[in-house]
Order: sequence, then C-alpha cells, then structure tokens
Amino acid sequence: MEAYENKPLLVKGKIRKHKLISNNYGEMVIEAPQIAKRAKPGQFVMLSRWQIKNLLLKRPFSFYQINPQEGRFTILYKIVGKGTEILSNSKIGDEIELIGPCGNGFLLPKEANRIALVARGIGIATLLPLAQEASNRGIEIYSFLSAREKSLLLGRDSLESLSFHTFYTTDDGSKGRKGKVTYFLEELLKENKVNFEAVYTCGSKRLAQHIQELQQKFHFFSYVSLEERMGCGIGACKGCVIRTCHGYQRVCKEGPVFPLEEVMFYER
Amino acid sequence: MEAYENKPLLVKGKIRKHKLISNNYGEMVIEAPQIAKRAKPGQFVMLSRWQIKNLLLKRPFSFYQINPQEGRFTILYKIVGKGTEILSNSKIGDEIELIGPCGNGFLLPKEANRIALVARGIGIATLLPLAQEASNRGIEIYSFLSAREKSLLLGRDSLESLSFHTFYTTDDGSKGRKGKVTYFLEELLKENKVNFEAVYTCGSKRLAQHIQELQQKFHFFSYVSLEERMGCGIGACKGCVIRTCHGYQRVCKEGPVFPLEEVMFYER
Amino acid sequence: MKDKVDLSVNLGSLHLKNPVMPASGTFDIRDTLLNMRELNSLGAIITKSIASRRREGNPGPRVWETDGGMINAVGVPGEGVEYFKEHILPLLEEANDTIIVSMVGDSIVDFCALAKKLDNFEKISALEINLSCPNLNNGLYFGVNKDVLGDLIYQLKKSTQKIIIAKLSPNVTDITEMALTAQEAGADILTIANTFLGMAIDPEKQIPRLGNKVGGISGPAIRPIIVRMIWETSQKVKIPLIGVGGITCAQDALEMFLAGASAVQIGCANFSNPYVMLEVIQGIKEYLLRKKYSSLLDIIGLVHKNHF
Amino acid sequence: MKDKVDLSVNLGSLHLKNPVMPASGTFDIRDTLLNMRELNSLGAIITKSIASRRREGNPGPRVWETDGGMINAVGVPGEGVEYFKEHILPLLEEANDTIIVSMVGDSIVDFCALAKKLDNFEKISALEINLSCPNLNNGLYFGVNKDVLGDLIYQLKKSTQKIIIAKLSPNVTDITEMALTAQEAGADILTIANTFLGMAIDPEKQIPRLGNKVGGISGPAIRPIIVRMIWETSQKVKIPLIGVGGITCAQDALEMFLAGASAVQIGCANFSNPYVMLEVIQGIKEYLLRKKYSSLLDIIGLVHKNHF
Ligand SMILES: Cc1cc2nc3c(=O)[nH]c(=O)nc-3n(C[C@H](O)[C@H](O)[C@H](O)COP(=O)(O)OP(=O)(O)OC[C@H]3O[C@@H](n4cnc5c(N)ncnc54)[C@H](O)[C@@H]3O)c2cc1C
Ligand SMILES: Cc1cc2nc3c(=O)[nH]c(=O)nc-3n(C[C@H](O)[C@H](O)[C@H](O)COP(=O)(O)OP(=O)(O)OC[C@H]3O[C@@H](n4cnc5c(N)ncnc54)[C@H](O)[C@@H]3O)c2cc1C
Ligand SMILES: Cc1cc2nc3c(=O)[nH]c(=O)nc-3n(C[C@H](O)[C@H](O)[C@H](O)COP(=O)(O)O)c2cc1C
Ligand SMILES: Cc1cc2nc3c(=O)[nH]c(=O)nc-3n(C[C@H](O)[C@H](O)[C@H](O)COP(=O)(O)O)c2cc1C
Ligand code: FES
Ligand code: FES
Repeated sequence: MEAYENKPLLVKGKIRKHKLISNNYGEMVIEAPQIAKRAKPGQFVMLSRWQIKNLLLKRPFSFYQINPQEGRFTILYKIVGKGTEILSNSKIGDEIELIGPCGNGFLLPKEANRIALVARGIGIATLLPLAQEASNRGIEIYSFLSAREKSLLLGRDSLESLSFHTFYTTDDGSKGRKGKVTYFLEELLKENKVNFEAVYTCGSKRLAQHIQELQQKFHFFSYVSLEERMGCGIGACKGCVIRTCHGYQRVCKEGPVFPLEEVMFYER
Repeated sequence: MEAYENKPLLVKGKIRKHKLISNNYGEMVIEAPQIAKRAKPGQFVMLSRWQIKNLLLKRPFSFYQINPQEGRFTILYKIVGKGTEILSNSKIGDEIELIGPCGNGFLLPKEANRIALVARGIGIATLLPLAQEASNRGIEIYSFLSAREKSLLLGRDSLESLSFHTFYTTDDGSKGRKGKVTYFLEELLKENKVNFEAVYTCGSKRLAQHIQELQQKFHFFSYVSLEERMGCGIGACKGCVIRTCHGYQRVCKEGPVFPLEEVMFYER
Repeated sequence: MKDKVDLSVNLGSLHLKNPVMPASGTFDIRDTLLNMRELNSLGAIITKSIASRRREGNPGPRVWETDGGMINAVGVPGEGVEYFKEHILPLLEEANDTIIVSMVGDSIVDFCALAKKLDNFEKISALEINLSCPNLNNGLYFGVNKDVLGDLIYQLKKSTQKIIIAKLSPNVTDITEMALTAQEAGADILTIANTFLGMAIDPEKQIPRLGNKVGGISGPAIRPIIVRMIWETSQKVKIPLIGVGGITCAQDALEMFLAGASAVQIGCANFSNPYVMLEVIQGIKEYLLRKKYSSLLDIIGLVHKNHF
Repeated sequence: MKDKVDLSVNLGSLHLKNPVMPASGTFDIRDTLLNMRELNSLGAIITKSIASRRREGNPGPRVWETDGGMINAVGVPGEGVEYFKEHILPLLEEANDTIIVSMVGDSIVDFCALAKKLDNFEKISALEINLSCPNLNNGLYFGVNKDVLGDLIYQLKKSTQKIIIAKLSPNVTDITEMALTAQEAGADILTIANTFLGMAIDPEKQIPRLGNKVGGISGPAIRPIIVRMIWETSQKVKIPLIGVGGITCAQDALEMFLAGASAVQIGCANFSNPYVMLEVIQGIKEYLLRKKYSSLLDIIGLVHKNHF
C-alpha cells in the first residue's frame, strides 16, 4: 500500500468566489486547505455539489489556479450537462464535497529552459498552473492557444502574462491566425529557431494527434493531459482507461498526464 | 369531456415569500394568478421546483391561504423527504411549476350556522381557507386543534382569530388538554350543547376514525380531506385511491374531500 | 436550412403522422390537460388496458417514487369494455384519428372474446396486448412464457382483423426470443417494453410501500435497459418496434429511434409534465432539421449502421 | 436506552462481524482512501473478480452515468491469479480478517482450476463466483442458463473446500429458479445480484456511449428490482442471501435486510462517497438501537412476518 500521505483526501470545501463567464463557462474559487496545499499542476479534483441520490458520481475538474497559502484553488468549468449545470447554480458559501488531489501532475524537466504549451478551449485550465510553476522557475514559455472564436480563448490574459510568446489561432479568425493551432509550432520547429525541452498539450484529442505527428518529424518530449469518463477518480473502478503502448492505463491514476508518444488515439 | 374551464392548468409560478418555521416546516407564498383565481378551500396544487430527471413526480400541497386579488396563494409544508427538502431550499423569485387547482373543495351547507373544524398537525393547512370562507359567510366556527406539542400547533393564531371557540389538545400537555382531540367535541355533542351542520377534519387517519365513531353515536354530517401518494394529481393514473363504500375512489379527482361516513379506513 | 421534415412513419400498415403517443395507463382522455388541437397533434392515442369486465384494481398505496423512477401497483381498474364503448371511445374518436386500444385478459379465451368485441369498431386502428401486467393476481404470465405468448397471439389473430401490437414484458432472460415468438405467431408490431417488477419497503413501518407489495417500475431509471432491448430486438425481428420506458425529453426518444424503434410511447413523464409529448415531437423535429435529415426514417436503427 | 447491539451475522459457516462489505469491482485495496482501522471495521473485503490469466478488459469509454445509476463496461481487467497472490492478497490479509475472492472464468474447467489454486490460501474465507459479467465476449452465460449454472457450482464444490458464494445475474425471467438450482448444486450463499444489461446512445455522435456498446447498470435505479428479487428468493431458498444493488445509505440497506438478506454489499456508492460503508454500518446500528432490537438478526426477513 502506498504511503498514506499520497492518497487523495475526501474533504468538504466551501465556495468562496464564483462567476459565470458567458453562458457556458464558470470560474469558481474553492477553499479546501488540505487539498490546496498538496495540489500540483496537472492534477485534478473529483467534486460534487449534489447528493448521491440526485447525481450518482462526482465530476473531475483540473486545478486552474492553486493558492496553497490561502488554502484555495480555482476551477474553470464548461457547462455541458447535469453536474456542471448544478455547479453553475452555486452560491458563495455553498459546501462542496471533494476528493483530491487526484492523479499525477506534469513533469517539468529538471534543467528546462524553454517549454511550449499548446491548448484548445477549456484545455487552458489544465495548463495555466503549469505555466505558473514554469514561470516561477524562470523557464521561458511559448504558448499556442486556439479556440472556435476569440471569446472562447479562456484565461488567455493570465497565460499571456506568464508567457514569453503567445500565438493565437481561432476557427473564425476573430483572434490571431485562422486554422490549425500547430501551424506556429510547426513553423518554429521547422526553422529550428527555438528548441523546447518539452511540449505540453491538453484539451483536444485531435490537437494531441497533430502534435504526435510533429513529434515524429521533429523529435521532442511531449506530455498530454487526457480526459475520460470517470467513476471513482482514485483508481478503484478501472473505468477511465485510455489505450497506450503499455496497454490500457487509467487516466485518474497513471494519468491524467501521459508521455504523448505512448498514447494510442485510434482506438475507437 | 368536461368543460375546458374546469380542468386544472399547468402554469409557472414565482415564489414571492418563503419562511422556514422551526426545522421541519415552511410557509411559501406563490404567485400564479390563473390558479389563485380559481382555487377553492380543500383543493390542492401539484408542484415541482425540480427537473423531471432529478425528481420524477410533482408533489401535492393544499391551499393554505388563497388571495385571488393578488393572484397568490400560500402553502404550509412539512419537510419529510426529497421534494420538500428541495422546496425548503427555495429562494424568493425562484420559478415553480404548478398543476392546479386540483380536486374538489369542501362543501359548506347552504344554510349552515355552525361548523366544527378538527385538525391535527399539518392538517390545519387544509382547513384554514375553509375557516376563512365560513367566517366570511358569518358561520360560527368551533375549532379543535391537536398536535404532539405546542410548537406544532401550526397556524393556530390565524385559525383562532376566525373561530368562535378554539379547543387545544397536545400529546405532552404543553398547550390545552392532554389526550384525544375529539374529547372536547364529544363533550359538546354529548351534552347536546351545540349543534353542527357539519364537522370537517383533516390531517390524521386515526383522528378521522375517531370522528367516524362519534358520527355513529351522534349522527352529524362530516367531511374529511384525505391524502394518498399521487402520480398525476389529475385523475389519469389511478394511483391515489382510497377505499370507500362506492369502491376505490381517487383522492385527486373524486376527493381529496370525502363524506366521512363513506370512507373505509381498515383497508390495510 | 429547410424547415420541413417528415415525421410520419408506417408501422407495417399502421400509419402514424408522427411517432409519439402516450403509454397505456398513463393518459386518460377524460382527464387530460390537452385541448382538442393538442390531442389531435399526437401520433396516436392509446387507452389504459381495457378488460372484458369491471375490475377494481389493487389496494392502495398504489404508487411510490423510487430513485430515477416510480413503482406502480395500480392493477388494471376499469369499467370494462361495454362502458368503454359507450363513454370513452366516442371521446377518443373526437380527439385523434389513430386510436389504439390496450387490452388485458385473464385467459386466451377472455382475450379473444374481447378482441372480437373491439373488432366491430371501425375507428380503432390497432389493439395493443398487455402481456405483462405484473400486478394481476396470477403474477407474470403471458409475457414470460414463450409458448403461451405464441398461442395467445396466434389465437388473437384469428379473432380480429385489427393490427395486433404485442407489448412485451422486460422481465425475461432473452427478450429477442419473446419477440421472435410474437412475430412468428403473427404480431404486426412489438412494443418494448412494459414495466420491471420491483418492490420498496418502508423501514419504519417494516412493510412494503405498496398495497400490492410488488409493482412495476417505470421512468428514466429503466431507460438504458429498454434501449438495450430495442437494440437487440431490432437486429432479430422484421416487424416494427415501439419503444417505451423512461422517456422524458426528445433526446431520450432519439436514443430509442437510433437503437431501432420506429415510434415511442411516453408514460410517467406525462404526470409531471402533461405537455411532454408535444415537446418531444417538437424536439425530434428540431433534431432532424439541425442534422439535415428529411425524414424520421433516416435515423431509425442508425446505430446499427454506425457500427465500428 | 442500551447502546450495545450485535451486528454480527453468520452466513452458514461464514462469520461476519457486521453485514457490510464492498461489492466486487468497486473497491481496490491498492486504491482506497480508508486507513487500516477503517478497513478492519468492514464486515469483509471482497476483490474485483480474479481470472486465471491476465485480461485487458474492454475498450473505453467504460462508464456512463444514467438516471439514478451508471452503466459500466469495464470488463474484467486484471493481472491474473499469480499476480493477485503475490501483490494483492498480502495487502488484504493485513486489512481484514474476512477476505472473499471474486472469481471469473471462461469455462467450468477454467473456474475449477482457479478455485483449486485459491484453495491453498488459508486466509481466504470464501469464493464468490461472478456468474453474470455481461461484458465478456460470450455475453451472458453461466448466470442465465440453469443447467450450466448448476453444473459449474457442482464442479466447483468438488474443487475447493472454500465456502462458495454464487453471485446471480438479475437478467433472468425467474431468479428464484436460479437460486434453487444454485442451492441444490451446493452453493453455500447467494449474492443477489449483479448488474442489469443496459445501453446508452449518444444522439449527437449516433454511436453507443460505451466502447463495449452494452454494459451493466448499477446504482439506486436498480434497487427496487433487487429488493423484489431478495424478497422472492428468501421465501424459496434456505441458504443465506447477500443483497447488492443501489445501496447509498443505511435506509437502503435496511430494505434489503427486511426483505430477507443477511448481509449487503455496496458498489458504486463507494465512488462518490468512499466512506459510505462505514456510514451504513453506523446507520444500521442506530436504527437497531432506536427500534430497540438487540441484534441484526431480529430484522432479517421481517417483512415476511409482517404480512398483512
Ligand atoms: C482529469 C479531467 C479533468 C477535467 N478538467 C476539466 C476542467 O478543468 N474544466 C472542465 O470544464 N471540464 C473538465 N473535465 C471534464 C468534466 O469532468 C466534464 O465536463 C464533466 O464531468 C461533465 O459533467 P456533467 O454532469 O455536466 O455532464 P454529463 O451530463 O455527465 O455529460 C454531458 C456531456 O458531456 C460530455 N462529457 C462529460 N464528461 C466528459 C469527459 N470527462 N470527457 C469528455 N466528455 C465528457 C458527455 O459525453 C456528455 O455528452 C475534466 C475531465 C477529466 C477527466
Ligand atoms: C391532497 C394532498 C394535500 C397535501 N397537502 C399538504 C400540505 O398542505 N402540506 C404538507 O406538508 N403536505 C401535504 N401533503 C403531503 C405532501 O404531498 C407530502 O408530504 C410530500 O409529497 C412529500 O414529498 P417528499 O418528496 O418530501 O417526500 P418523499 O421522499 O416522497 O416521502 C418521504 C416520506 O413522506 C411520506 N409521504 C410522502 N407523501 C405522502 C402522502 N401524500 N401521504 C402520506 N405520506 C406521505 C412517505 O411515506 C415517505 O416516508 C398533501 C398530500 C396530499 C395528497
Ligand atoms: C400508473 C401507471 C399505470 C400503467 N398502466 C398500464 C396499463 O394499464 N397497461 C399497460 O400495458 N401498461 C401500463 N403501464 C406501463 C406503461 O404503459 C409503460 O409501459 C411504462 O410506464 C414505462 O414507460 P415510462 O417509463 O415512460 O412510464 C402503466 C404505467 C404506470 C406508471
Ligand atoms: C465499475 C464496476 C465494476 C464492477 N466489476 C465487477 C466485477 O469484477 N465482478 C462482479 O461480480 N461484479 C462487478 N461489478 C458489479 C458490482 O459488484 C455490483 O454487483 C453492482 O455494481 C451493483 O451494486 P451497486 O448498485 O451498489 O453498485 C462492478 C460494478 C461496477 C460499477
Ligand atoms: S475513474 Fe475509477 S479507475 Fe479511474
Ligand atoms: S394521482 Fe393520478 S389519479 Fe390521482
């Protein structure tokens, strides 16, 4: 059995701030010191603001901002179904049940000088705390952000302020370039202008596959944070697997961060 | 098919006032002019402040106060399970879905001079608007109220102010007499002091059975308002039956008010 | 974007202008909030199961809400077929062109006699046979015994010219076996399915919640089982399927069409939302338009084609 | 009021200090939030179903939440019995005195070989046989065929000295028939029941929600069906029953005891509330105290006595 300290904890947190961003997104600050103190970029929390008889399972959300001093963390969520709907109706002071921190965070190579973050849509949520940590360590960050349209480039101001360079692409051209977000990355890699110790990505399987292709051409380390439907979030139910070269692996336990080259996307 | 105007309506109401009375009860003012205008004492409303996927069925509640001018009515509810729990968490301004008015109200004999109201606990909710109507018509009201303890004699001030005489019994003697609520009624009937055109009761099957026994001794008209688990509230599902001398009858359609002597209580 | 889409569907020779109708026992023409125009806009109207004679039904309590569903042990109360003919059928005829009468019987002979009586009424489009009312005294019967089921349908087909819809019980090991039996015996359409036998107990009183002890579970809780049964059955039988169990919105109904149902019935969702059938019709229409289909037929059984 | 009450129960020769344990596949000793003291306070610990060889399990997505429940098509992934022996069994021995190993097999021969291997480990108190994993390639098998079920149990009893718990499938017409067969073949205890076969479809992508297409439904949605099955079965068999399906709180567990179960398992409620088993133990205790019973045994099957 693992050392007890590394296990996720079940705790009750309190909602301290909550704002809706457009009709489809919300940002929520949760006070839960035991979790905030141990949370690492790339990890996530299982949460419920409902009774088990109303909605059976907890839902997974990445740490979006981590503030261990204040014992708080933030999540950025997209309203897609029952659970996030209930979440969006939360009030400040409401109690929220949490299991976390879950999973393994991102690895930053010891001697990294420069990394790339490539995210689409809500995927930015997962990469922001990594940018924060990298920035604290003085690592140069190149961010490549993409979304359907400008207003969906969530958290871009925070990320831009931490980044050395930020490249934008939108499907409708309302911000930055129109087209594939990997365009800029490929250009940089092609011209051999910059060298990344690692490329991190999150938020879209399609995007991750593009980067896999680039990886085969240009050979760089890359980590991807993946999502799957979850039962338990702690490794018990074997429900959240993705296919890797080592067989099925649990997103909640072996992941959610995986070395990109190990992931096999064409399963389904 | 019945005249369309007599059918209950499905409407959306708004919660205008809401207060919790102790831990177990709540009082809620709902604005829904189409229903408030047609509501009669003894009728009820089916309501939901939840989505069908959270809780399948609407729940029945009697009209506690009816204010057709303002287009509002009040319900008095006891928190007993999921639905009333959700209800108790309502905020002012929340939308509430209603089907009503449902069922048949109380009949006040045309030439009534004096009636008795006998209620236990939450049963008072159902009798209060009847008292209001009787009082408007100048009918003398004798009220017999009972509860486990004083604090559970809900709405007694309102009822007392409409009544000519109010008799209290509590199980613990904290208000009025200790023992059966029908004691006073029986005394009055026995001594032939007063004569009631009708006796109305609600809130407890046991109480109603006591009155049935008195009825056999003293012969008076009596109406009882009954409760059963409901599916639809409009007569469609045949789910809410009680046993009467005419066979099974639907509480939501033939009731909830029944001539007391027709009801057969020993079914189960 | 076009704004026209064809919602009509033929279940064999039964034509429906759209695929949405009430489920038997959850809708009463005498007690509905819908007005004439609304009633007429349903794909069909179906009655509570009718018996040859008057029936009392079960003692109360008859309904109990469970997690994601409800249990009912109403039984099949009713005034019998003569009363139906005089007092209810005329109302139905006024309300909708497609009238389906649900029938319940104690025996094959009883069922056939009832079918013969109903055969005389031109305005009845089809007869649905309730094979699985689990609330009858003899418990589950026709619906769980292949041989009896086949025999009943075979005899019924000889007793009536009407289209026969067999409403199967889901309380069986293999519903496709029952479906094949019904098809071979001559059933024209299958309804999948009736309620699941269930029970709830009051820990305080330490007695069953329902007067009849056990009852039938309906509602969203059972929908995934029903969807699986439609998916399995539509791969094996040729006759059309009507899906029923737990539909509360268009999305729920779409699962059933995609799994292979050609029409759907809506039951206890009517209780909470008397307009749910109209909303589902509208929602299906919007889905088809958004996905650029011209007809409902384009999506029936589509999940089988999208195999991967 | 006394504050002592006896929660222990003997299921035949299997002694439990209290009647609450996890359900197979929903609890992993390697991945639990419970500490040693908490683990030890459970009535028993049961493993995910173990196979003779390594198994991959099904492709994802493997879980989908439904109304009042969830569907899982995990399959039975695992490293096989040798790995279990080396790496998992020692952890279990540390955690609880009563260890039940759930077994899954491809054939009677496979099952028996597995049972023989497990027979060597003294610390294993009982073997539960998973008869109904609906996610295996061959689909439902042992659990829905009376003859095969009987044969399997009969052979198993010859292969092992261990107590045999037969975990029945609820996807059958008559669970009492299966229960009687299992009893006659020598099963010591019955678990009622495994999951219901179900399916969910994504109307947007028009494909099944689960990689395996169909999966097993668990959770509160199915509890009323399970309670009914316990109630039916306890009237027919003499061996003790373990109830499982949809328990989320003490009240849910009490329904099963009153219906005739002698112990309960808790499955997917562990996911949302990892401490649910401890809360249920506490809740049962409080109920018995409040109702002035001295032992759990006082309420097992009480609903049958309170017939009316
Ligand atoms: C490790 C991890 C981290 C996550 N971090 C975030 C985050 O920071 N912010 C955020 O908004 N979301 C995040 N998600 C996704 C989030 O968990 C789901 O959106 C949420 O569970 C949906 O719950 P619901 O009840 O609202 O939707 P449901 O009613 O459960 O589902 C509604 C729809 O959403 C889709 N969906 C739900 N969950 C997932 C999922 N896990 N993956 C793909 N599709 C899904 C379903 O297919 C369905 O069509 C994360 C998921 C994982 C696994
Ligand atoms: C015509 C009518 C008028 C009513 N008027 C009022 C009223 O004015 N104020 C009020 O507080 N309540 C009233 N009730 C009762 C009220 O409808 C129930 O308390 C409510 O439905 C409980 O919902 P729930 O979801 O909170 O409880 P559930 O979770 O559904 O049930 C919790 C517990 O309450 C019991 N219970 C629930 N409904 C009933 C019922 N109808 N009869 C008996 N026991 C029940 C159940 O047995 C169960 O043990 C009335 C009922 C009827 C039929
Ligand atoms: C209160 C009630 C009464 C019912 N009565 C009948 C009936 O008389 N005949 C019948 O075939 N089915 C009857 N059913 C079953 C429904 O027709 C339907 O099959 C079932 O409710 C599942 O659909 P749902 O989940 O949409 O409610 C009844 C269901 C309920 C809830
Ligand atoms: C994710 C998951 C995995 C399961 N794996 C197994 C298994 O390996 N063997 C088994 O016999 N039952 C398995 N089951 C079924 C459970 O043991 C239990 O019978 C079922 O979940 C019903 O109980 P519940 O409603 O409390 O979850 C599994 C259930 C779930 C949800
Ligand atoms: S969610 Fe249960 S193992 Fe990952
Ligand atoms: S509640 Fe449906 S008939 Fe009365």
